[in-house]
Amino acid sequence: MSILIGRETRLVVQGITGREGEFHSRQMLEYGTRIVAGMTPGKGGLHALENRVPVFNTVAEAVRQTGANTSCIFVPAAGAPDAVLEAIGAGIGTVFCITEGIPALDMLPVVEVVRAAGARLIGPNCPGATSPGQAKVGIIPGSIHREGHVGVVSRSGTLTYEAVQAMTDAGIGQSTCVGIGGDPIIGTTFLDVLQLFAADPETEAIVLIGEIGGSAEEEAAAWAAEHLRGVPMAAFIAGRTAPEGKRMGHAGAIISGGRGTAAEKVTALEAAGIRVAGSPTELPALLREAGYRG
Amino acid sequence: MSILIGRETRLVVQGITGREGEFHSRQMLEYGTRIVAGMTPGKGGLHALENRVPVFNTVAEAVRQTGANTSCIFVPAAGAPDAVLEAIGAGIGTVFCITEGIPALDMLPVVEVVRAAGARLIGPNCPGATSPGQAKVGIIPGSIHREGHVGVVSRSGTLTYEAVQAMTDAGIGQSTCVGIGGDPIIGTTFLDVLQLFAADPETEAIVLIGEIGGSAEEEAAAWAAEHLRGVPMAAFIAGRTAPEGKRMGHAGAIISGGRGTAAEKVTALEAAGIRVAGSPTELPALLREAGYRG
Amino acid sequence: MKIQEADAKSLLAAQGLPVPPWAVARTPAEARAAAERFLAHGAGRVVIKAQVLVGGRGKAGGVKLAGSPAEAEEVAGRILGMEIKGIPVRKVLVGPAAVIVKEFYLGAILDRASRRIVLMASAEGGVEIEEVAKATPEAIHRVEAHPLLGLLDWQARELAFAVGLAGPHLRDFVKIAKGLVATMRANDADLVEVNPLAIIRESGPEGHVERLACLDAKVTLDDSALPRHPDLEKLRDLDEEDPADAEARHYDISFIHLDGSIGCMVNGAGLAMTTMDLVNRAGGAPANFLDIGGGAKADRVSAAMRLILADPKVRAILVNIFGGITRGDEVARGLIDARARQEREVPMVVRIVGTNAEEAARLLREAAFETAATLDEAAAKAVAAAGQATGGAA
Amino acid sequence: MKIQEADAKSLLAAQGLPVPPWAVARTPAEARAAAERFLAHGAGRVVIKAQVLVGGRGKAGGVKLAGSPAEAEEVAGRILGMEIKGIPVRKVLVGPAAVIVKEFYLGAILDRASRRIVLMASAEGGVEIEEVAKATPEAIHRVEAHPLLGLLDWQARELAFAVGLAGPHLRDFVKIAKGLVATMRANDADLVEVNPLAIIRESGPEGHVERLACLDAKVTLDDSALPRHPDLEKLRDLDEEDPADAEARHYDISFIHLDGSIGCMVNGAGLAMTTMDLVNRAGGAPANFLDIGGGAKADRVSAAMRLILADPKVRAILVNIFGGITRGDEVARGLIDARARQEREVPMVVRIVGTNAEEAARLLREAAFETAATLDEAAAKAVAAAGQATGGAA
Repeated sequence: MSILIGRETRLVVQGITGREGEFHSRQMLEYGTRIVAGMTPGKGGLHALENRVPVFNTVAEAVRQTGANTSCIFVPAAGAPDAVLEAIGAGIGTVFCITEGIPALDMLPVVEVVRAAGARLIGPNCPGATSPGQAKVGIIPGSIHREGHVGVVSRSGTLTYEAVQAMTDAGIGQSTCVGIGGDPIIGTTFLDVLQLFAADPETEAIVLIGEIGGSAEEEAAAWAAEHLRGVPMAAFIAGRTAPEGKRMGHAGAIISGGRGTAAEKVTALEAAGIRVAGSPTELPALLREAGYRG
Repeated sequence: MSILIGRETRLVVQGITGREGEFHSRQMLEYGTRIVAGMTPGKGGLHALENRVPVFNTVAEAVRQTGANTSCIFVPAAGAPDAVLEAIGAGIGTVFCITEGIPALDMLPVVEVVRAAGARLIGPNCPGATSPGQAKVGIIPGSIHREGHVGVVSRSGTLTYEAVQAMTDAGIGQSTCVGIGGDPIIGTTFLDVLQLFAADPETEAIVLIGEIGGSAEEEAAAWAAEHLRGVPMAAFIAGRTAPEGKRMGHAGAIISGGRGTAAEKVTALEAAGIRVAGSPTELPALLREAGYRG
Repeated sequence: MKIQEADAKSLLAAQGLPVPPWAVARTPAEARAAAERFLAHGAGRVVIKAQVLVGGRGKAGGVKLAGSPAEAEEVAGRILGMEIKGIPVRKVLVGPAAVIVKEFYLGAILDRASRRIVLMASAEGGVEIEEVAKATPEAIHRVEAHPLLGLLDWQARELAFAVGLAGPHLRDFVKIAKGLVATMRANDADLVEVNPLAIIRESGPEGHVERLACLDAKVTLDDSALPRHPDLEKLRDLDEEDPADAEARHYDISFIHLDGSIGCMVNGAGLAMTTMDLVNRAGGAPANFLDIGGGAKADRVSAAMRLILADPKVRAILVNIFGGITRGDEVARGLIDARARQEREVPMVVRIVGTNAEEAARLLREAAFETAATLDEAAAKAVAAAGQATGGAA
Repeated sequence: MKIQEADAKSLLAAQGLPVPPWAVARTPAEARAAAERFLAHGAGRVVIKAQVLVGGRGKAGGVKLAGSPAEAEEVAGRILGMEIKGIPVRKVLVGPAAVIVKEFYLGAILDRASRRIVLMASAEGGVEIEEVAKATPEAIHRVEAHPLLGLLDWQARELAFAVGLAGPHLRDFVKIAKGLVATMRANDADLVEVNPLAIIRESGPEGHVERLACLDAKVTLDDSALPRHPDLEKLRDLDEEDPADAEARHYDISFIHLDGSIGCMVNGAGLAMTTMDLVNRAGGAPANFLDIGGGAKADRVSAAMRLILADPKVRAILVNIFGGITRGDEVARGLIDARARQEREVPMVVRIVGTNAEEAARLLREAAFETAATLDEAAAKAVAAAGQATGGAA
């Protein structure tokens, strides 16, 4: 088992004929992900990736013909919100939106429509997810993973890779690694992913990689304090030394007026009994300290 | 028992200090309806109707202070959609919108929000409902009713009164009479009301008053054919002799291109085993023919 | 409210939709001048189309082509002399005749059943869409616009693929489909139809190009929303309107002229239709549909009486009022007042029930009006009175 | 992106919000001329406000009143000579000083937690709202705009009643609150704040009137949306911008100048912050935050290197790349190329892992770069190198 993606994943890639879409679809196929369809309006009837993936004009058609149940979006920012809505309209249950640079206000109605449909959106501006040994969706390098039982959730891209690599190097495998994305408005939060991990029998420990800005880490910590007692957990928060009032890149991390600081987040996590690492490389040791034996 | 309104109804009247709102609130009070609150923005703190009804600035405040569970709206067309949304936002479960002349496109988002909230809107441009002996909400004259067990549903205003009067004159009482309104976009359809009547133990027979235009009568007939076998029913359709392509008043009744004609509706009703009267005065006799003994 | 094709095209163009140029002409000379301009700017021929609010103008000979200014003048003269379904043609639209590669149907309507704006498209364009719907319903594709977000790009694309559009036309179709919905919203229209939406061929400096264009346009407006669109109210075609309609609108009366001899005055549209039905059932024929609305006062009753009596065919009048908001005594007073001032004596049958019916009955009795207790009785009496008034059977 | 008060007021005024008139002056003489105009048009006094993008200008003496043109010139001269939090004041806003009856706070923000636009209002206006939030959180009222329909009238009314507005101000408040949301949407702002929103007293021909007015305005724009708002991009205040920022933007690099001595080049914002944290932890201080983004090619690496080296405080450079989309060999080539052309010799520690890391390692080895296997090791080496470069402790 795993969360969000696994052996049962039947993926449609929206924007499969674009440069990014094609490159990462190839990586996903090589990792073993079942890409059952591609979708690019106007390219219906073609086949992508050396004829391995049929391309459809609409997601609805892809779903009808191939039974796709998960979507991964590599569509430019201007069209990405519509791409998410199309996937939801076609009955896709889990949508990963990799696209970065989507204006935040564009996402407000989208996350609401997704919620009302009972579906799930991960991202936008997220690296995707990997369930090692089963499937990877998105752009996370497959090579950093190892099969195992630690769930990893992160707002960041490359920082996630850093943390996962550190665990793999220490011999600790992962059930699923999820990058939820660093934009201000995202479909799936830390809290949502913690709840999924809590319900997953294969996930025995959890690593949370947060950063300054917002209050999602605090909310996750509060929930974990109540519902995840006994589950070994470790965390890392980026931006402990970031100066106030500066926006640190497109990730949307910003501290202002003393809210959303690293210190507040660390305090909240530690109050919930979660060990917080000073460097991603310390995460494996902290997990062990927390009692993880996997 | 009854549907939509009854002894448990705690009514807030939105627009109670307007001319129409005040007049009809007085009628409702005299009929015995429990009007627990009025609402007019800026008039909070006053009391309406000789100090019998406290007035609030917001529906939320009215709900908090009085436990109102039903709303009746007498707000001009420009503000009526917002009034419905305010009632829904305040947690009101059943909203009657009496206001006429609301642009149809304004109602599209409103009916969707009502649906998504799991609430119920009757109208707009509807006369309201009466559960004889219990409560009346809206503008239907209380005097035409008689307590009993026939549910009446109608798209029309005065035509409803005509039909109800005919039944009362023939000694046939009503469980609830509902005017769903004649606008193109309404919150509650014939079908919705039939389903409520079907689930109401006190309703033993049903009268449906339709008119030309749209296909709501046909849909109701199809449902009745399947689910209301054994329930005595009678119907009347106005506009049998209306000329094609003419819009008959604000009711939105229009026939064009042979769709939504009276003939089609009569055929559909009769195919469902429902007797159709040639005049409202024949409805009592047809109900008897259908086996109603109440 | 229906508006003319030329006005509908203006509304589409205002939303940025591709509508070829046109001119409106009220005389053959104006049509000739317009044709000259279009022919000088490269049009091979011009099309001349009768501007009437009734359908079927093509079959009636109201749409013709012309190859020269002289021919345009002659053709326009013929069309401007026509009547289509009883309506005299007072205006024609003149425009360059397009070279049509393929025709489609595209319409946006407010759909009561789904409570959505529904977009319908068909590759069978240029013909009566009702006929397509009957013969081959599967040839009409529909999507429901999102009730809060409107028509989404992917929904428009689904329609485009369904009717076989691809390549460069795909993006244009999405814009046009969204433009139809934008036209609905901007003007509170309940119908916006483009039939045909066509791929047309044009020759430019770099050879032939093909593009989508809206060759016809039909828009009907939501009457309830006209108060907030004063500019649209001006598009009402008074040429084609019964003069009585303007007066009825002024008094907030719904009035429709019909062919019978029994004038009807009723409160409420459903009851007004029912009254007409019962007049017919009693062997008569109504002269009008007339709904005085809710809460009518004496002045509105007087106006309604004037409207009814302005029709010389009226031989009897049936007044049917079920008082709710409307007070019966107010109506009775209005009737007494109106009868005192009316120029023509016509038999009248009055039925007033509901709010203040007793007072109304007293007033009517004192004024010696013929009354009736039930609607069936009132209809029968009115039909009989009309028969006597014409000196024979109704 | 932050914009100046005057620009923010223009955006509010464009949505029809009541903003009193103002002028922007870059010299004391311009301020005097503006003051003359406002005083001639009935203002009793004028207000002169420093236009800087940092907060706290009032406390710093950047907001003053003046009663005459001469005083305005003198006051403007003083303010234009100031630095506020290290930023020289280059512009002032001049406007009529309002007679304030009561001040409110009203703000619309994009709220991450609720994923809604949240409107906040308080009767405690005119002061730092963060302080109100800390001291008396119950004095701040909030409503979440409907995610699809926007702020509804009733929601705005609830806020108005909560802050004690009534009577004629009620309708105006609703318009202003909806106008704030409209300003957000029209410009893709993530914050629109009016503090104070004030009831002001004005004398007109019929005596005193009181009305709501937006006396200050703060707007921040969503950087992701700037590409679709070319007009807003022009509002970027280049006066206050580090010249390096423009170059960084050109190459799609996120760059923030800091005070330390270790230049950082990292791919990904989270990893870049982590790199800074680890530099600090190793006893050093980063000279910048720099995220070269995903898929960086050699030219972007060169540009990043130029940005880092332009800072004379930089004594060592730490390059940390975790290849995913970004190919390690591309980065290595960029580094080799950049070093060949750089004018100043600075020790560099490079860590490249992930995609094509082996090829990168070979290239770096051949070019004799100092490398590191882990981030902790890289940070320690960079701190040590910076210490040596300055000839002492880091």
